[in-house]
Amino acid sequence: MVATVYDTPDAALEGIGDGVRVMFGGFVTAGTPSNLIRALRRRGTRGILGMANNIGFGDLLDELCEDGQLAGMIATFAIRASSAKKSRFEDQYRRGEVTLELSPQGTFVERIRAGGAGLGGVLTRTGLGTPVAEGKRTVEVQGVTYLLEEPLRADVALLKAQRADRLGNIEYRASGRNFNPIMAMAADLVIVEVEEIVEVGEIDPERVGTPAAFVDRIVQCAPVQVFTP
Amino acid sequence: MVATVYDTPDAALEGIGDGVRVMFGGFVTAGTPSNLIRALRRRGTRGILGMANNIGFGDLLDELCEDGQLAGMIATFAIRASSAKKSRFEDQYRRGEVTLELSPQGTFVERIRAGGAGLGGVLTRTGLGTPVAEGKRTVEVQGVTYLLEEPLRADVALLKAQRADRLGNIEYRASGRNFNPIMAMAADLVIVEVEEIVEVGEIDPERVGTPAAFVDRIVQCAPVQVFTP
Amino acid sequence: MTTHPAGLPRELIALRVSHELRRGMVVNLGIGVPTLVPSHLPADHGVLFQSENGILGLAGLDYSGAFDPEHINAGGQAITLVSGASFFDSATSFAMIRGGHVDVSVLGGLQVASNGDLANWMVPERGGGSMGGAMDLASGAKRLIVAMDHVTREGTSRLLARCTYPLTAQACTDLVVTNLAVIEITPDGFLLREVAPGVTVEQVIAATDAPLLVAPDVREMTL
Amino acid sequence: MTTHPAGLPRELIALRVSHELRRGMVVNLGIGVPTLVPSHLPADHGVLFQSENGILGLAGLDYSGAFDPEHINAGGQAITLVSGASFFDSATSFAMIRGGHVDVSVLGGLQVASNGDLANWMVPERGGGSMGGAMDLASGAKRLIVAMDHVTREGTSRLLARCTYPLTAQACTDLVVTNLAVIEITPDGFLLREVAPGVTVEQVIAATDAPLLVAPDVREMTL
Repeated sequence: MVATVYDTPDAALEGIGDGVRVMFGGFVTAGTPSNLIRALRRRGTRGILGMANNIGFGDLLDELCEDGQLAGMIATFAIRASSAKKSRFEDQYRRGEVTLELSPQGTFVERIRAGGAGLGGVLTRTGLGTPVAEGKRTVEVQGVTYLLEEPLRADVALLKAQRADRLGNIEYRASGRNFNPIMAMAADLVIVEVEEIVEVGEIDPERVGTPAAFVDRIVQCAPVQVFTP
Repeated sequence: MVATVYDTPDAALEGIGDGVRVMFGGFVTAGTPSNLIRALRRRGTRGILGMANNIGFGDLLDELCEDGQLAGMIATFAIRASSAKKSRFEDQYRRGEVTLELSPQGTFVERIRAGGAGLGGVLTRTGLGTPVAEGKRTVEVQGVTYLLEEPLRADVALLKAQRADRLGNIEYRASGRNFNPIMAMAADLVIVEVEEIVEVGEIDPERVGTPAAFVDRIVQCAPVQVFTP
Repeated sequence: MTTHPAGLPRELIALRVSHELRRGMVVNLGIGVPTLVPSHLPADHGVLFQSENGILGLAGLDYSGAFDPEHINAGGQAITLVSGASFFDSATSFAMIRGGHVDVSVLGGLQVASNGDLANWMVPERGGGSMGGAMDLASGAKRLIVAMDHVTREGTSRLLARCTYPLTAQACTDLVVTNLAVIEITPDGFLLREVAPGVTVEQVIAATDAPLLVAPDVREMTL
Repeated sequence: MTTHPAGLPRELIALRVSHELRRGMVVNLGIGVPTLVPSHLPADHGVLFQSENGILGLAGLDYSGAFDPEHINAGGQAITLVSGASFFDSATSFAMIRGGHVDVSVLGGLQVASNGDLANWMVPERGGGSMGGAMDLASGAKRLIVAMDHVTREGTSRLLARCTYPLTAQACTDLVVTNLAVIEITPDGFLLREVAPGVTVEQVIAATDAPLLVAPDVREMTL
């Protein structure tokens, strides 16, 4: 189905309840849905299982820890190797208040893609012989051993892009793509904040990064100024 | 590595020998490397295992059967259900002179993507309970049964696009994308015919469909006029 | 050889299928009768047609004669686009199809079984046949409508207790629209919902080689 | 605690690594010492730097102060682009990395074993740590160069018969460039190729906690 336009990020989160599984697009400051994250903070939704490349690293996701809204994360970068600067998430993780599943970045994006493309999982060499492989099955194909990584899906994906048309066709800018086009395939409800909503036909068909078929809700917001830590 | 510019499609096939495994981009008339196919015809290379969405359907691949250059095909559309109009490939197939492995189109492209992305295969529901599943393993994930389809790679990929810059960044047009960007990842030697080669910097970084990292050789040729059958 | 009523011509099967489509839906149409569907929709229908070769937003066939080899549908025919169309590669196209992002797929059929099995890509006695994207569409779309003649030219039913031809996908069909009837696939098997004008329930039962439940509110198709 | 020579500063480790890169290569640089590599290449180096967040063609860090949140490297730093750069999503980026399309990956290291095992993402006694894209880069790149100090601050070797820290990937390392030496991973284990200026072969052997083969043509690094 094509998308519906919402007036505010708060309105765009209509219907989202506690215990929800949420994918957050973005890589550090790029393509990060900061307005939607702040709206989720205001909404007070609790028991969230988040999936994002990073938390506490230029992404505002750590704000969801202020009042304990996160139950856990699946991420590729969440705890620093050095203990110089700790996020709230790291504090809560070390106190056992939140769960954390670390996934290698390429495996993470392929698991999401598998979830979105109707595939049963990912067969990868990445992670073999490391803690990532613990408790997981391996499959041998053409004489090579691969780790079987299971697909990821979410109830909701919160994404960020440059522009959308009123059907929900999405145009990304620069490295703002990252996980956004992949997560757009892998959630039951896909909500995208964009800097500008334009009329249908104003986005060049060659420049559509996520076709309207994948998008449920769009909302126009001025980007939040976020800086890399 | 970035790409090398060749002057003619014949020169661009330098080093290709008999028994080669070749992926051909294109879907019927769209994104079909007709100049490179004709150059392969002229070269006289024999024992080719071809991989393409279709053969004998607006693609010129059937010309490789004129003198028996093809040993076989992996394809999604090769033999018509109706016997109205037969291709040379179909004749040779029915006489047992060439092999044919049919793959569902979505499975075909995912197998190529797996080959190009270092993945060990594809877990899919497509083909279960059909002749496609015969002799293949199944894997159960989260209580669902999936067919395990093995990855595809080739020695050479022959592709077609609209433009390239001299580094090998590729810009596609309209439905000329199809299998081309995926096959560009899955062959040891990737050769792309384009309608125009431009200077580095002339292709918008937002419009690059295949980054130069995937491309080995480019050649500028006027497109061959091919019509749908 | 049993004689069955002629029922609807192909154009009216397509017209009946068109009533299943709604504004905002993403719909893929197979080759044959399904390609006739768009011409029966109102001008401002708001359905987004997907083509598995990498287009969302097909408008219709291009009769201008100016053939652009990179503006084609999955059957290789020249097409036009709606405003708001987009292009993408085959991996994205089949992620869309196989990931359940296509609301309705309309395919032609050779046989449909009462558990929803579909066979539509190979006639064993003729040999050959190719599945193209049919297996992916049949197993991946949210809702699968099969549009076909109810019986073969020889008069044998295409709606069966079990398919005899090689399958396209298992238990994939939701609705069958034929020249004689509209039949839903339910957990209990075929359920007759509508009959074509001038066709009786008894004639549909006679033309169906499997148990046929009849909906309490069975009615004539509105065309 | 054994005392080892200081050897090269970080900048010169990066300089030595830069000699491994050639025009036309696609190269991914990890965080830390590897990010210092580009500044040691000639202006017209022709190396294409990849960043796993979806960029091919990074030029260097952007010191203009005009921060664009969507022009960053994998460490979140503002960057500039070369002519001929391109953007792509994370699935394409890791297909590039994991499919063997990156010619050289340069990563920092905590430990390297003589069979090429690398550990670089977690110090168990500190707890925590995250792998980001390191496991994919280590297992996917055509050639992996590890740039690190030869010994820890406590003076224990980072080159070992077997890693004691959790691995990043097995048997992935091709070359180790440290403050003391350039060491190749061969089927027979560590092979000393070059020593830093002022450092002796014996000192490298003393600083390496695994058997160290010495190349017949072992020489001082050219910097």
